[in-house]
Amino acid sequence: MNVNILASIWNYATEFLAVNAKPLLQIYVLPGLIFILGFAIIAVWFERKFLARAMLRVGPYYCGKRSGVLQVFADFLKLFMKEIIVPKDMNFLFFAAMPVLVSTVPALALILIPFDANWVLWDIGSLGLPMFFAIAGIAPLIPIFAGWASNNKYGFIGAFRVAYMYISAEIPLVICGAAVAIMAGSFDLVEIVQAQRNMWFAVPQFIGFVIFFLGVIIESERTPFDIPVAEVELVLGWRTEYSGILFGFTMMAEYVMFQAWTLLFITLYLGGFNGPVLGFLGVTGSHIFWMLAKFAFMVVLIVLIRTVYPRLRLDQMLDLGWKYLTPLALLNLALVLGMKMLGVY
Amino acid sequence: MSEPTITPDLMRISWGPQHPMSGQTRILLDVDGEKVHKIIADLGFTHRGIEKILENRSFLQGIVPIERMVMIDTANIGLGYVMAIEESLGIEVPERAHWIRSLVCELSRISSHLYAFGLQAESTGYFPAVFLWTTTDRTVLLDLMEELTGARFSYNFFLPGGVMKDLTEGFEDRVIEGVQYLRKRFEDYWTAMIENIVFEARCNDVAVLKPEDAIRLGATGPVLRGSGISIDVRKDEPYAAYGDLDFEVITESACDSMARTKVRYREIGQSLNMMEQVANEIPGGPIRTRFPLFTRSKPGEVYSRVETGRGEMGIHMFTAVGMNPYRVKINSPTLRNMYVFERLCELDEMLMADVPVVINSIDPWYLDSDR
Amino acid sequence: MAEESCELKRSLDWVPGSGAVYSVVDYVAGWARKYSIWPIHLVTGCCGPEFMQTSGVQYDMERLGILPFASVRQCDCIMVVGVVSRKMALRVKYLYEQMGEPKYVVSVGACPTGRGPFYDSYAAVPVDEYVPVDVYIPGCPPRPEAIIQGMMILQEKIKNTKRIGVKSE
Amino acid sequence: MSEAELVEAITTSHAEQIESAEVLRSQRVSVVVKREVFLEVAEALRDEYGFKTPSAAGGLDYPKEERMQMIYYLFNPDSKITLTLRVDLPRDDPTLPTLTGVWEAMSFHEREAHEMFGIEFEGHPNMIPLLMPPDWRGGYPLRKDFKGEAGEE
Repeated sequence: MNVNILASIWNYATEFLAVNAKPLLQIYVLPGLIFILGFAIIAVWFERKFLARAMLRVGPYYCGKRSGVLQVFADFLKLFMKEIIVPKDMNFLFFAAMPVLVSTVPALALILIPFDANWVLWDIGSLGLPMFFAIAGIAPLIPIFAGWASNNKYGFIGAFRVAYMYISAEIPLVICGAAVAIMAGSFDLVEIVQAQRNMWFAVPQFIGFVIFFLGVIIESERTPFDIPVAEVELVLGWRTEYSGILFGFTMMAEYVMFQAWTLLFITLYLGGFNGPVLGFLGVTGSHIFWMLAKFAFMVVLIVLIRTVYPRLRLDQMLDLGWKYLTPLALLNLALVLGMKMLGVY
Repeated sequence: MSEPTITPDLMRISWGPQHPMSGQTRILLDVDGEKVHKIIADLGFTHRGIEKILENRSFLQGIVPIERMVMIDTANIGLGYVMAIEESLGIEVPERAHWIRSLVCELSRISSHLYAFGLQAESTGYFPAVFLWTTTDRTVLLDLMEELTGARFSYNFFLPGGVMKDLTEGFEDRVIEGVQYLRKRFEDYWTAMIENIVFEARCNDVAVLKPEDAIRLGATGPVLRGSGISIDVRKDEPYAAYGDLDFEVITESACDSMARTKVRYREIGQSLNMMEQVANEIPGGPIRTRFPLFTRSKPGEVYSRVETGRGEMGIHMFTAVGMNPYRVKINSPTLRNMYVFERLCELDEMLMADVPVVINSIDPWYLDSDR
Repeated sequence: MAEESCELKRSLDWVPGSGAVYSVVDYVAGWARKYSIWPIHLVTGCCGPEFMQTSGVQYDMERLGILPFASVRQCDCIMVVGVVSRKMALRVKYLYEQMGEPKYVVSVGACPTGRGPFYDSYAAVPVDEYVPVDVYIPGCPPRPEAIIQGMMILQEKIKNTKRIGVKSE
Repeated sequence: MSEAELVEAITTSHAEQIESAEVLRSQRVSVVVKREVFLEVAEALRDEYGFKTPSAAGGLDYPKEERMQMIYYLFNPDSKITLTLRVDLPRDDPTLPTLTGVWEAMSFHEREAHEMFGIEFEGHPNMIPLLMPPDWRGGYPLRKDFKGEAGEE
């Protein structure tokens, strides 16, 4: 009797795993939990070490056998066990929900990214690209609420800087996305990638490539566009009042946002998962490998930019967004349409 | 604090005394969106009453607290006090001591300017590279100072009548080595910072201070010279060995934050030249005349001026019959420049993001304005 | 906060194995806090340049996980660097009250410890009249080595903390 | 204009208004002015003699002689002369018209002199404490009869 029950449970479990192994892996490992958390951890560690190198220092060293790898875990645990201070006259739920949302909403956009033609967590066909912009477009609203909720002048100003910045950056991004979709003839991210099998879109759409690259940095609030959290002016911008683990979430949000937009950038311009098939990995494996390799390259590039450039002022950034990026994006769109009509591409 | 009232349409933001850029002061900004309408500096967070302390100490004891006024630039300010004592008590200083004093003052000035330079980089959000590069390069200077005086910052090296110790064996060679190393590094600074497009965008045409305004508001030091006015105490009334040293007063005509930064950059070059000159041409001889430990002064007054890293520092010493100064009035450069800073937002349009850039182009050291 | 967690611990003492769990959690908490001290930029006086040198190249405090930070809410530690005047002392107190538990104070230099060379000043005060100080670092100004040793003493002190949420006595 | 010529010019043209004028040493000139006509001399110094840069200002206390002195440091950017403009004040009535109308930048220094010496400046636009804590009740620190350890209330 007992044996029968156990056996049936075992059978059920093996069947369940056999059927659901891929979705489970996708949810928990690759575009999902472990990838996001692991990237945040590795990126923080890498950034601290890399910046320290640029400053001729060593960086985190003693924590974790003279490499500093455990530094991020120590910081995370410390923040986790720290007191959370809630500003007076503030709804705690609203205040605390924002950091959680700000790090999870961009993560939702990640599920649309194809790591292989068969490795997409949420394959919605021709709605892929619009859905990405829809989800990622919600994300900037959350810092605005967070800044308002913290009842702090720095937070308030930081929140409005977020609003200014995202609007000026997101319009050129959407126009560039439209240009890519026109060139590929589809809104489906998988088809966009497959359309780049012969030539990456970075080459015919060089203008769009540059605009989108700047847009990625703006969207992920990194130097030289980390204006909403400018340390020397606004202390920490909209993050100022968040203490303890809530602050940890807001820090993570930066990396999740960064991850989502960089992956989209690779998908749209750098050929996505295309790449020579490596024999020992198989087709799917090598596609995933190429995706991650391109991602790693982009991370290094963007961290490098942080060491080289100071921060722009808000009005200069808005100038850049409205006076240069938007018209150039439209020009890019026109060029793509021209190429399409002439049948060059 | 009985804070000045604000217009209802504006928002008042308080920066400091704990703020990454405000230093040890509190800056009240009345902003409308990003635009700054009024700046109020609330000083006094490091007020220690040094002028009162000096009245209660003997002439020699006074050197210790007065050097704590500008920790990063101790040699220059200590020299001002020592010169005041010498003049009021009528003490002669040997030639070699003058040259050593100039050398130490220039070391100290470079260290101060480097610090300001790094902070200027940090104020534009350029924390990583340049700020810590300057701290690296300051270690070269600090090592030299440590070898000569035995301390890294507060060395109490100047005594009335000369200096504490003679140059160590081979010190001149190490000075020249350090100068050559720093010259090489300064080329990097030019590329990494001054020619950086984002840094240029942040500093050019920010907070223009016209020459007539600079004079009217009493600006001093690099702020004044950044407005194109050639005033330098080292040239105007040479003290120590500056009469014999060959240098020029740096001015920039652009009058903006970048001009003030460039003045500091080029002044470091002049200081390096002077250090080389001192190392090559220093005369021999004794390094100090005897200064009696217990001195009785006669009634009188002396006003001595020195050029510190931040501008003209005046020390007005009144003596009565006794062992202590009757009163020491310290005219600090930062207090003068802070008034200019308060007025700058009215002279030129300023955004909130410009304020850290402007305040670091002024290079305040609140310990000397607060005394 | 401190008393609450003590009571919580006492009320759960009858659960078998709770001691072991507590000791593991204590160990992990101690380890994490030890290697993740975020002091706030609070340069109150003239030891500031040495503090900069300490986070600078030759000495590099970040090796120990000490990362000077801008905003007080997220910090664990106030390093009072330099002389504290009456006007500033109130601000140090405000900052201390704004920080979340657990929090520590390090007094760097002779001035915050006992007014140092300004012993007869009417405006300078020792900082421990306003906030509890964990580690005193002597010197005027202390060398970077001394500051780092002070921070290491603070790390030892944090590691030996016995209960979560409670500062070591 | 050299120092001696400057003193000569001031003593002849403002003989009624000044009490004394002397050359202390090279590039140092001291002028003591009567309190009532202090502003006129200041304006003349700025407009006619070129002392355009205000350097600093500070007080001085002589309890034995029952007087205080307010000293303004002025600088001439052309001839590089530092002039100290002094006004004697009785110790029981240390009031003075403000100089901020002539040199705007004297504002900070007058605020400082006010809290350190208790000198009142009539017409100063913004007389709030500069360096001392706003709740300081310990008296005027730089006066000679200040006892040092008097705390705040």
